[in-house]
This record gives sequence, structure tokens and C-alpha cells, in this order.
Amino acid sequence: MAELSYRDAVAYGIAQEMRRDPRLVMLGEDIAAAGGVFKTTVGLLEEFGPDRVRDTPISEQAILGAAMGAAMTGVPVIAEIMFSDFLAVCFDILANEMAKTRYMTGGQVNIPVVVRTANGGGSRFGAQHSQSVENWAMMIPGLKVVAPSSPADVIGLMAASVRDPDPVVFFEHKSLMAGKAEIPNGEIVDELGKAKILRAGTDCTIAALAYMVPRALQAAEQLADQGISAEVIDVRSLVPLDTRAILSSVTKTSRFYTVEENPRLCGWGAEIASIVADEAFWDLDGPVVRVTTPHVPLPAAESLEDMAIPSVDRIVETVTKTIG
Amino acid sequence: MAELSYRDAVAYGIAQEMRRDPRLVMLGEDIAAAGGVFKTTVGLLEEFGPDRVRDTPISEQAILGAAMGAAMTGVPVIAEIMFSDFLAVCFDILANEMAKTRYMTGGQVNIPVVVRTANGGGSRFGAQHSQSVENWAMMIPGLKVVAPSSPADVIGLMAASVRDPDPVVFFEHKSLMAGKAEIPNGEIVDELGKAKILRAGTDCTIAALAYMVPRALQAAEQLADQGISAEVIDVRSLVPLDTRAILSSVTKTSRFYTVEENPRLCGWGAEIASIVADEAFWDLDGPVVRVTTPHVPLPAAESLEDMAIPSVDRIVETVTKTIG
Amino acid sequence: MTAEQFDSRLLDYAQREPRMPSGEDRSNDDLDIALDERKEMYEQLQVLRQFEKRAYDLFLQNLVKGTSHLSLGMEAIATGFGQAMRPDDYSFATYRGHAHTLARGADLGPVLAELLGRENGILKGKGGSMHLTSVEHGMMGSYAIIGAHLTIANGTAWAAQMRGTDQVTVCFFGDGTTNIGAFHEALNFAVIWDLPVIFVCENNLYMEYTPIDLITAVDNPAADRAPAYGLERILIDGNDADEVYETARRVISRARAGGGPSLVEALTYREQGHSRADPGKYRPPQEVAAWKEHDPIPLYHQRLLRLGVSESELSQITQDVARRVDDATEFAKSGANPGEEHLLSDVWADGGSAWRN
Amino acid sequence: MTAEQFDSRLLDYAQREPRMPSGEDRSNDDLDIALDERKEMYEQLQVLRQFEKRAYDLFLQNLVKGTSHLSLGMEAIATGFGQAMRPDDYSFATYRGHAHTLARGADLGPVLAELLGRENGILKGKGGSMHLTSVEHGMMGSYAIIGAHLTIANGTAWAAQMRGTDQVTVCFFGDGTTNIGAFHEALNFAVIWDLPVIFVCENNLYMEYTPIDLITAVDNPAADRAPAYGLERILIDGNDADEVYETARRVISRARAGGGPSLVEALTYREQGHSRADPGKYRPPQEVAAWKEHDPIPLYHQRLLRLGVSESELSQITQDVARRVDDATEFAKSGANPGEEHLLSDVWADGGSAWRN
Ligand SMILES: Cc1ncc(C[n+]2csc(CCOP(=O)(O)OP(=O)(O)O)c2C)c(N)n1
Ligand SMILES: Cc1ncc(C[n+]2csc(CCOP(=O)(O)OP(=O)(O)O)c2C)c(N)n1
Ligand SMILES: [Mg+2]
Ligand SMILES: [Mg+2]
Repeated sequence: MAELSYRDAVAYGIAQEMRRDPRLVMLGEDIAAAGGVFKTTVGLLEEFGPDRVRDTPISEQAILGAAMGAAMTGVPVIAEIMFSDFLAVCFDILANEMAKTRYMTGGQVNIPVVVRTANGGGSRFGAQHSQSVENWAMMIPGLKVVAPSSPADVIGLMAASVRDPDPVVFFEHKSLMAGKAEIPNGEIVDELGKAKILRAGTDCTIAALAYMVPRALQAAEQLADQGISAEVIDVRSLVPLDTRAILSSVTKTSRFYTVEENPRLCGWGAEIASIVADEAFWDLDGPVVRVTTPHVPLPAAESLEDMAIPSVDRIVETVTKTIG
Repeated sequence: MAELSYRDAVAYGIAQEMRRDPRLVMLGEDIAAAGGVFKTTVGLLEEFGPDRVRDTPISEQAILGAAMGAAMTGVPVIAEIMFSDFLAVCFDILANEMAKTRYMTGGQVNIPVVVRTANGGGSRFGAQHSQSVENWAMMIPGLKVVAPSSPADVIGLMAASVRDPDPVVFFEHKSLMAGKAEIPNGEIVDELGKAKILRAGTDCTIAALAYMVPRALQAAEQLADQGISAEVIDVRSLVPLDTRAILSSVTKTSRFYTVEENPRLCGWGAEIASIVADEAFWDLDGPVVRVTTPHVPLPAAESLEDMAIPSVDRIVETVTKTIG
Repeated sequence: MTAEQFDSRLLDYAQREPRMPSGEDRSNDDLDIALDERKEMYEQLQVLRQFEKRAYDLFLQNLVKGTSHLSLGMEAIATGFGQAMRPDDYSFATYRGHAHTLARGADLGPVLAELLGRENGILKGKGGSMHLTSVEHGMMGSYAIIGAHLTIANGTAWAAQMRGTDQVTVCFFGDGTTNIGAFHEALNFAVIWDLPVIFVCENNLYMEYTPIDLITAVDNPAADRAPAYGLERILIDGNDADEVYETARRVISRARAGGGPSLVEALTYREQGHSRADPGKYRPPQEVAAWKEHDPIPLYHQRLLRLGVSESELSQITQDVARRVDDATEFAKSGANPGEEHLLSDVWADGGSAWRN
Repeated sequence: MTAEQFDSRLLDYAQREPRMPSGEDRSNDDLDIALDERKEMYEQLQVLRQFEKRAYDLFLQNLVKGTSHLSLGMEAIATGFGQAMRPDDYSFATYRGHAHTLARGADLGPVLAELLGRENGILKGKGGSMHLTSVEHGMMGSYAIIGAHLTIANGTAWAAQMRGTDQVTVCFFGDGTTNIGAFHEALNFAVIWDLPVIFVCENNLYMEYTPIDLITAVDNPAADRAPAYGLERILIDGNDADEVYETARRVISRARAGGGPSLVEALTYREQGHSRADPGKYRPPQEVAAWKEHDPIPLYHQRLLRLGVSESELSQITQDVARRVDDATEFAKSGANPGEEHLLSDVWADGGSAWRN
């Protein structure tokens, strides 16, 4: 067991996979010599050399295109898009090419690419460097989507993503970077498509993702003080989605909440809420409620950003008000 | 009263607005001399001249950027992105710039741009020319989103969109182009944010959009034969969303369905379903059910595409099976 | 230019001298190309021509659904490059990719079946005309959103570079494609990484319905931009299969030897409209006529005659090809419509499309 | 180049001769620029320098949250262009936009308050350092995603062209920006529409932490590409305010007269790291030192002395600016944190953010 920050877990997870698979390469802006703007790739150039860890120009389409093409001939690639907001400048390659080519060609190719990207708010970076855009990827058929909330999950899900023969969008949360936790010894490999129940409860289910996970857990503590027993699910993997874990939790608790950092409309929580409202309808004892960032671009000022992103208080209030 | 096709209604609606507002200009690929690849802009160059109706190179970012910049100085612009799938190549300008600049600047500018685009399947064009991507726009704070289903709505909502000082994404459905209907005489101006109840019913509410509207109506007919009275809502405007119309319909019918052409995950129906499951929960007598295209890229072959997109039969079956 | 200027240039365009490749067909007779190879290229030209004529007939019979983009008149480019490529090289094409797929050796039958949306299509009917792909022939796909595939082509080239195999990637695209951002990113990227990739601009003078030079800042949309990437300016007659082949050999062997990417602009012309929906009326008749005179097939036919091949040998080739196209048509028509199992397969590498448990 | 070559070039980079503008500062003494204008520019240089130094102090005091990108060392570009622009002209900047905002006349106080995330900030705290905008001064925004604003700048130029006002748009961006697709689209578009827009590449030799010439196919990322858009090649010393001003006057008046767009590459250097998080360690010391010697402010100071302005007059200017910066600091610190009402306002033109009824 060693203690590792979420930030260091990224490089740790990548290194584990690069040692295992000598074909695995990575590319991105300032990932090599500089170790990444979030210092998530520190040491990789030194260990794996410039052939496997490559700096690129500011050409996100070229980055994802090169990753895709290499992958189509059997080379697994990790591509970094520095901030997830920038997925917009290469969205065609992500959503129209990488995601669809396997299907369009009748299954002639695999596309083992992991697109890593720093996601989310809390850094006072404003509307173009703070978005939570997991839904941008989730809505595209052909993309798998994961968003770890802990160092161990970063490593394990990185391994699972790299080993997956399909394109995976891997969201690393900027506001979780500094957090540390123990990680197990030896190889760490997780599985896509598995949610984790981080706290068991009986009165309601709260589904959260990434940065919202610690907040949901804190909220659950406070709710416990008020006599409400909340089960907290870290969704982790949006595609594939562990609907079984979610639905069986709702069967038990009869109440369902999502805590989403994304602006409200068409967030990942909307999809899950719609599944619950369909498939667990008869188990529900009350409305399905989503706690989200309001549907506005994220503001820069500290005071405003703090009001925008779901807080522990807002989660607690929402649950207590509705669970009555 | 005159009969007009949906296709011709586009040019009709634009012409109405260009006559009214001499500042209004439009740009796009092959929209001027060629009248548009869908022939939706025929006659506009001839009537309004090359200064107001301009052909561009294949440079979608440049198109939307030019539209945005002009709009920021008070020039209203209609920009065409030929197929909605191509929003991916200019998604940054749409989602990160046009949508957010008003907010980021503390309200210093308005951005009166209408982004028109041909959306949807049914033409056997395959995965890169057939997508229904209303949710790509809906999920972005700062964008308004409309998707008319009839010639009169095309004209009225075009007028409303052009006159709106905010960016509006206007989805024209390829498979509705040939359909004709009567339109009223005189100026036609509609309102954003108003759904239309196209058929009243008491047993369930079916919310549909664009190409799915006629299918939902046909399904309602067939359901009526089976003794099920379905209320059909044409949502028309996703942002702003007429939640009042939807919720009050559900209050009356106690059952809610969506019919969505988009691949399932995070479709517009997910959002509305989540609203219904929250705010109309106590009115519901059964699960909220979504009928969608399966979560796959759209296939090209006629037989496959027909299986993919929600059919009248699938709607009828889904409702009868669940309403029991 | 201002809008009025654009408009008047559009009018001028209708009047002006057709833009043609400079140079003399006859001078390419002397290129050092073996006669056997030339006969192979003649056959290839015939295959591409006759295949697409058949595809066109099948549209008219309403057997081809959706859209389709023919490269009738442009066959010499696919032919010359196809001839110069090694079987393990990679190619990438646009939605106008029938010729490029066949030129790598894909069977006519499954390609035609794909156009008909049949289960025996090369993509099982899932991709259609715009996405032809035959990985076993190194044909890595046809891409229908302008620009993207130039960046993807870098990827296969990068992979070959890493593996140390000396495979080369050839990426075909249109003149209109040179104005989209991905073109620029891909070119710069290829050069700085020294990738073994050849970008081939098939300049057929039109971006859909708009003359390319009215919407492009330079006369030769690819060649005039080569220096912006530190590349040699290469502008060739795309209708002369030998000139294409000669150029292809040169740039491919340079790339194979580690000499990095090239950008080739090949002037050509499509004989028909942009896609099946387009009658191509915007093209000045004198331009259509001039290029008709410069059709790659008669041009090559004449050359082979000059080089001593007999008319009867050429007509034998033509007839053999006709039979192959007939057979392919039979094959295609015999295919079933793909059934439900295909709708939900092939999204993921496990063969399925499940997004949940 | 291959990866190893890249790596070894990176090592070479650390050793090599610093890249500096060619030409002699002294020769620009003779440019035809009125002394009063020169004094104004000196004052402007002082404003930009002192303002950003204060901003830096406020970071250190943890009063500036988020990120921030200074253009210390690069002030001559904003100054020269600002001087040449008319109040009704438009400008566009990147996230590194403090100087460009102030150079158009925005008040120091609200700009500094914005960096502090205060309600009296120029954007009410909603945009922050990376999005400074002052529409009333023609400063149409600072954009934080590389490339986009070049396309938007075409829009204000197009609007001016349509209105027949002769306003010019000036769009500033970095060397790294020349490798993204939007750059290419914007340039081609501006040229074919003959737009009154000037694209100014501030080549500070680095794209974040990576030397620009290691990832760019040509030595001068903007100037060497001008011919790809049919434009004149313009490469200037971006640290000499007079050279910038002279160039700006020329290209702006050409654009104003209907002569269309220009692309200017101005060589410069940032004295500090890319953003507040970056100590800038990747830069060879001899390069930092050489450019320190070519700092725009001492350079201009010396020139004014040579041209007969007294040291005391210059120091008076410097002191006046210092007072203005102090006042701005007071103003900024006095601002409240924006409250809840701002969170939900300004999404729509009606002032609100309602997406439903
Ligand atoms: C990004 C994008 N924009 C627009 C289109 C629509 N479109 C399809 S083909 C075409 C013209 C392409 O012209 P060119 O590159 O010259 O190729 P050609 O068709 O002449 O072979 C256009 C505009 C597209 N497919 N993708
Ligand atoms: C599309 C996009 N990719 C990457 C970034 C991250 N990024 C911010 S600044 C920067 C470097 C820009 O370099 P340059 O254009 O030279 O401008 P400079 O910062 O030197 O002024 C990068 C890569 C971004 N903001 N947008
Ligand atoms: Mg063309
Ligand atoms: Mg720079």
C-alpha cells in the first residue's frame, strides 16, 4: 500500500500499462517534456522515451486523428485533450469518426484509443476551461465513458480503458487532482461498466460522479445526522452503464437522486433518471430529483462558481425537502 | 392560404424576414447560386442579392465565427451548416463561443444568429449524414433550440428565431422536406418556447419532435382504434422548453412517453422524462417510457435504417404494452 | 473579394477559358513505365469506368438508395496511385471513394452490393457508398465529413513509422477540402513528425456546385500551399495515368525511404454532377467539352496504341472487364437486405452494442 | 522529424543561439512618428507594464484566483496597434488579453477588479482574466480556446464592410495558434471576402512550454504561411513599439481603404511563464537574457532620450502611471464578491437564464 494523489495516479496508471504493453503510445500537448499542464504525465517521457510519449502542436483534430489511425492498425494510443472543453475543437473526430467507424465498416476495425481529458470546475477558470462534459461523450453511440473519483479508480479504470479495444473517453477531474488515498500493491486493474456503492443506505439512493462523489458522501453523513439513510453510488462508468447496481439500489431505497456537475439539460443524470423512472417506477416512493449546476455557462468568480456547482448543502437540502 | 412544402417554407420564412429587416444576411455552403443542397434557399440570391446571401468555402468554423462576429455588432445573421452532423466540425464556435460569450462578458453583447441545419434520418445517408442531434445543442447553456415539424411552423419559428436576440439552432428535418401543407396568408410569426398539442387525449401523453411528430400522430390514431386515447405534443422548441404544456398534459393523462429519433443516451427525451419524473411524479400512473433510436450509429441500408428509427408500430406497441 | 465581385466572377466564370492541365499528353509516352504495367493500368481504368457506369445505371433503376458520388472522369488518379502502392500500404478516401477502393483490389461484387445496401455488401450494408472500406486491401476507409480523414491518415503512417515497417499511407481528397481546418492541422502534423504519408488533392475544379477558385485564396488550393508546410510544390495532370503513376512512384518511394510526406495536386474533372442529386448545370459547356476531350480513358487508349498495343488487345481487356462488372451486378442483386441482427452488431469490438447491463 | 530527432532538437534548443528580431533598434528612430505620439506610446507601455506587475503582486497575495496570463515583455505590440487604431475599430485577443484591453482605453480599475473576481469587474466577475471584453472601447473579447476568435474577428470585419463604415478589426493571437484548423479557415475566408481585418501573430517563441519551431513545419509560423493565402509576408520586431506602430498604420490604412486583410508576425518574448502556474524553466537562460536586453520599455526609453525627451519627463509619466495603478488597485479591492443574482443573469438578451416556463 502506498499513498498517491489522484494527479500522480494518472501517470502511475499509464506507466503500469506502458510497461505491460510495449506498443502503447501517447500523444498530446505538453505531455512529454513538461509532464502535462496538470502534471499528470510527469516521468513518462523519462521512462518510456520520446517515441512513446510525444508532444504535439495545438492541433486537437490532428491529435485525435493520429490516435485513431494508429489504433486502426493495432497500435493502442492514449491521447490527451488538455481541457475537456477543447473536445469541441475535435468533436468531429471524436463523435463522427472514432465512435462510428467500427460500425460503418461492418466491424472491420477496432479503435483502441483512450482520450484522456481534464474535466470539471472548481478552479475559477471560467466558462471555457471548467465544463463538465461527460454527456458530450455519453450521448455518442460508439464511445465508452468513464470518470473516476479516487486515485485507485484512476489507475484501475485507466488499465481497463487502455485494455479495451474500443474508444474510451476518460475524464480526469481537475478539482480532485490534489486528493490523496491509499492504493493497493501490485497491478491494479478495474472493469468498465461497474458502479460502486460507496455508502450503503436504506432511505434514498444518490448517484454521483467524479467531483460530486465526495460531496454526495459528505451530504450522506449530514443526512444521517438527520435520520436519513442515504446510499451513495459512484457511477464511475457512464458507458457501459451499471444499470443493475442503480436499479437494485432504488428497489431497496425507493428514492432516487442524481448529483451532477454538468449544466442541467441532457446531463448524464437525465439519462439515468429516465431509466429509473421507467424501469424502477413501481419501486419509487417519490419523485426522481436531480441536483445539477444551473443551466448557465460556468462563471469565473470564486463566489459565483461556488454557488453554481452543487454543494453539500444543496444536496442535503434537496433530499430533506423532498423526502420529507 | 397557399400550399407550401416544408422545403419551400424555409426559403419563404427567410424571405419574409429578409424583407422585414434589411440588415439580415445569410451565409453557407452552396446556399446562394445553387439554392442549397436541399433546395431550401432557392430564390433568395435572386431576390436579395449577393451581398445578403453568400456562398462560402467548406469552412464551418469560419462560417459560424463570421456569423457570431457580425451579430455581436448588431447584424442579424442566418448561417447554414449543411448537415447537422457537421456541427461537430464547428462545435467549439457553437458551444463554447456563441453560446457563452454573452454570459462571459457580463451581458455586453447580443448574438442574434440563427444556425440552420438539415437534421435527421430516413434518407439512407448513413452514420455521418443522418444524425438527429438536437441534444447536442440542447445541452449547451446559451443556445436556444427549435425543430419544426410542419411548413407553417418552419415559417413561424424561423421568424421567431431570426427576431430573437440570442443564438438559435434551427433544425430542418430532411425527411419532412417534401411534405406539403396549407399556410396562412400574411406575415407568419410564431413564438419560441411553445409546444403544440396536436391531438387531445386522456390516457397518455406522447411528446414528439420533428419527423417523429407525424409518426406519433399516426400511432395515436391506431391507439385510438384500440381504445387508448393518446395526447400528442409537438415539443417544437427544446430551449426554451414549454414544461407547462407537458406537465399539465401529464397531469391529465397520467402517462408519459417520448418519441425520439436520437440514439438513446442523453436525448432530449431523457431531459423531459426526468422533469416529468420529478415534477409530475404524483400524477403518474405508470412508468415514463422513451421510444428512441437504439444507441448505435445510424446504418445506411434501407432495411436497417427503417428498423433503427422509431416506427409507428414501435410506438403503438410500446404504449399498448406498458399501458396495459 | 466583395459579394458583388464574387457574383460577377461567377458570371465571368461561365465565359472564361476552361482551366486545363498544362503539358502535352504525348510527352508522357516516354516515361519509363513497362508496357505490362501500362496494360494493367488500362484495365484498371476500364474497371473503374465500367463499374461506375453500372452503378449509375443501378441508381436510375432505383436500386441504389441514399446518395452516391461518382468519379467518372477522375479514374486516372486512383489508377496511377493504386499501381504505385504496395499491397500493405494504406489508403484513405472521401465519400467519392469507389475508385479508390477498387484500385486497391477490393472485389467488385461486395462493393456494388454495398451500394445496393445488401447484406453481402463489403460493409454488410451498414456504411453504404460513402464509407467503402476494405481493411484487408489496406483501404482504411471512405470518410464523408470533409477533412477528418487527412488526420486519420497520419495515424496509420505514424503506426508504420513506429513499427518500422516501411508502409506508406496515401490519402485522397478534393480541392474543396483544402479550406477546412483539418487539412491544415494534418499537413503541419505530418511534416513535423516526418510521416510516410502522401496527401493527394484531386482538384476537379469544384467544391460541390461552387468553382473552387472563387472561394480559395490561391489558384491551386493544394500546390500553392505546399510551401506553407515546407513541402515541394507538385501540380500534375490528374487525367494522365502515367503522369500520376510517375509522381506516385516518386513521392511514395521518398516516403518509404523516410523522406517524409508529400502533397500532390492533381488536376482533373468529374464528368457528372457532384452526387446523384446533381445534374451539374452550373458548369460552363465549353469547360465540360474541353475536359471531355481530355478524358483519361481515350487518352490512355491512344497512348497504348501509339506504344504499339493492338486495338484488339485493348478491346479484349474492355470486354473482360465488362463481364466482371456483369458478374458483380449479379452478385450484388442476389444479396438479401440486412436483417435486424446487423442493426445492433459491430458497435463494440465484442461484436455487440450493449451500453448497459 | 522522428521522435528522437524531436528530443535531440529539444536538447539542442537549450544550447542554441537565441532567436532575435533582425534589424537595429536605432534605425527605427527615424520613422516618421510625431514625438507626442511617441510619448503617448511610452505612457501606454508603462501602463501595461505596471498594471501587469501589479496583477502579479496580487496573485502572490492570492487575491487573483483562477489562472492568468501576463504579457510582460510583449507590451509593444498592443501599444503599437492600439496607437494606430481608431476608437471605433474592433479588436480581439486571447486569454493573454490584459494589454489589448487596456490599450483600447478600458479603465484600469474594472479590469483589475475582474481579475479579482469582483462585482465591479468589467465582466461583473463572470468572465475573469481570460475573457476581458470592453465593447464600448471596441474590444470585442478575449477568447480562451485557441483559434476561435480569428473566425469571429472576420465577423466584425464583415459587418463593417456591409455597413460601409470603414472600421478595421485587429485580431491578436500567439504563434501556437497558427497550427490549429481555425487559423487556416479564418485566413482563407478573410482573403476571399476581402475583409478589413488584420491578423497579428505575437510570436513569443513558445506554445505554452514547447518551442514553437519544434512543432511547426516552417520557421515563421505566420509569415511563412502568408503566401498560402495570397498575402504579403510581414515579419517585424514586436518589441519595438515604433516598428509595430508603423506596420499597424500601414496595414490598417490598407484595410480601411478596402485593400483587404493582412497577416503580421511580430517577434517577441514573454518575460515570465505561460500562466501563473508556470515558472518557465524550460527556457534556456541565454535566451531569457538576450530578450531581457531587448525589453520593449528600456528600448523605447532609450529612443525617447535619443530623440531629446528628458529623463525627468519620462519619469513623470512613469509616476503618473504608478498612481493610476494604485488607484485601480484600491478600486478593485473595494469591490464586493458578486452575489447570487449574477449567477443566473446575462445568459439571454432578456437578462435572465430561464430555459423553461
Ligand atoms: C465538414 C463538411 N462540410 C460540408 C460537407 C458537404 N460536402 C460534401 S462533399 C462537398 C464538396 C467537397 O468538395 P471537394 O473537396 O472538392 O471534393 P469533390 O466532391 O469535388 O470530390 C461538400 C461541401 C461535408 N461533407 N463535410
Ligand atoms: C484548442 C486549445 N488547445 C489547447 C489550449 C491550451 N493552451 C492555452 S494557451 C496555449 C498555448 C498557446 O500558445 P500561443 O498561441 O503561442 O500563445 P501564447 O500563450 O504564447 O500567447 C495552449 C496550448 C487551448 N486553450 N485551446
Ligand atoms: Mg472538388
Ligand atoms: Mg506563444
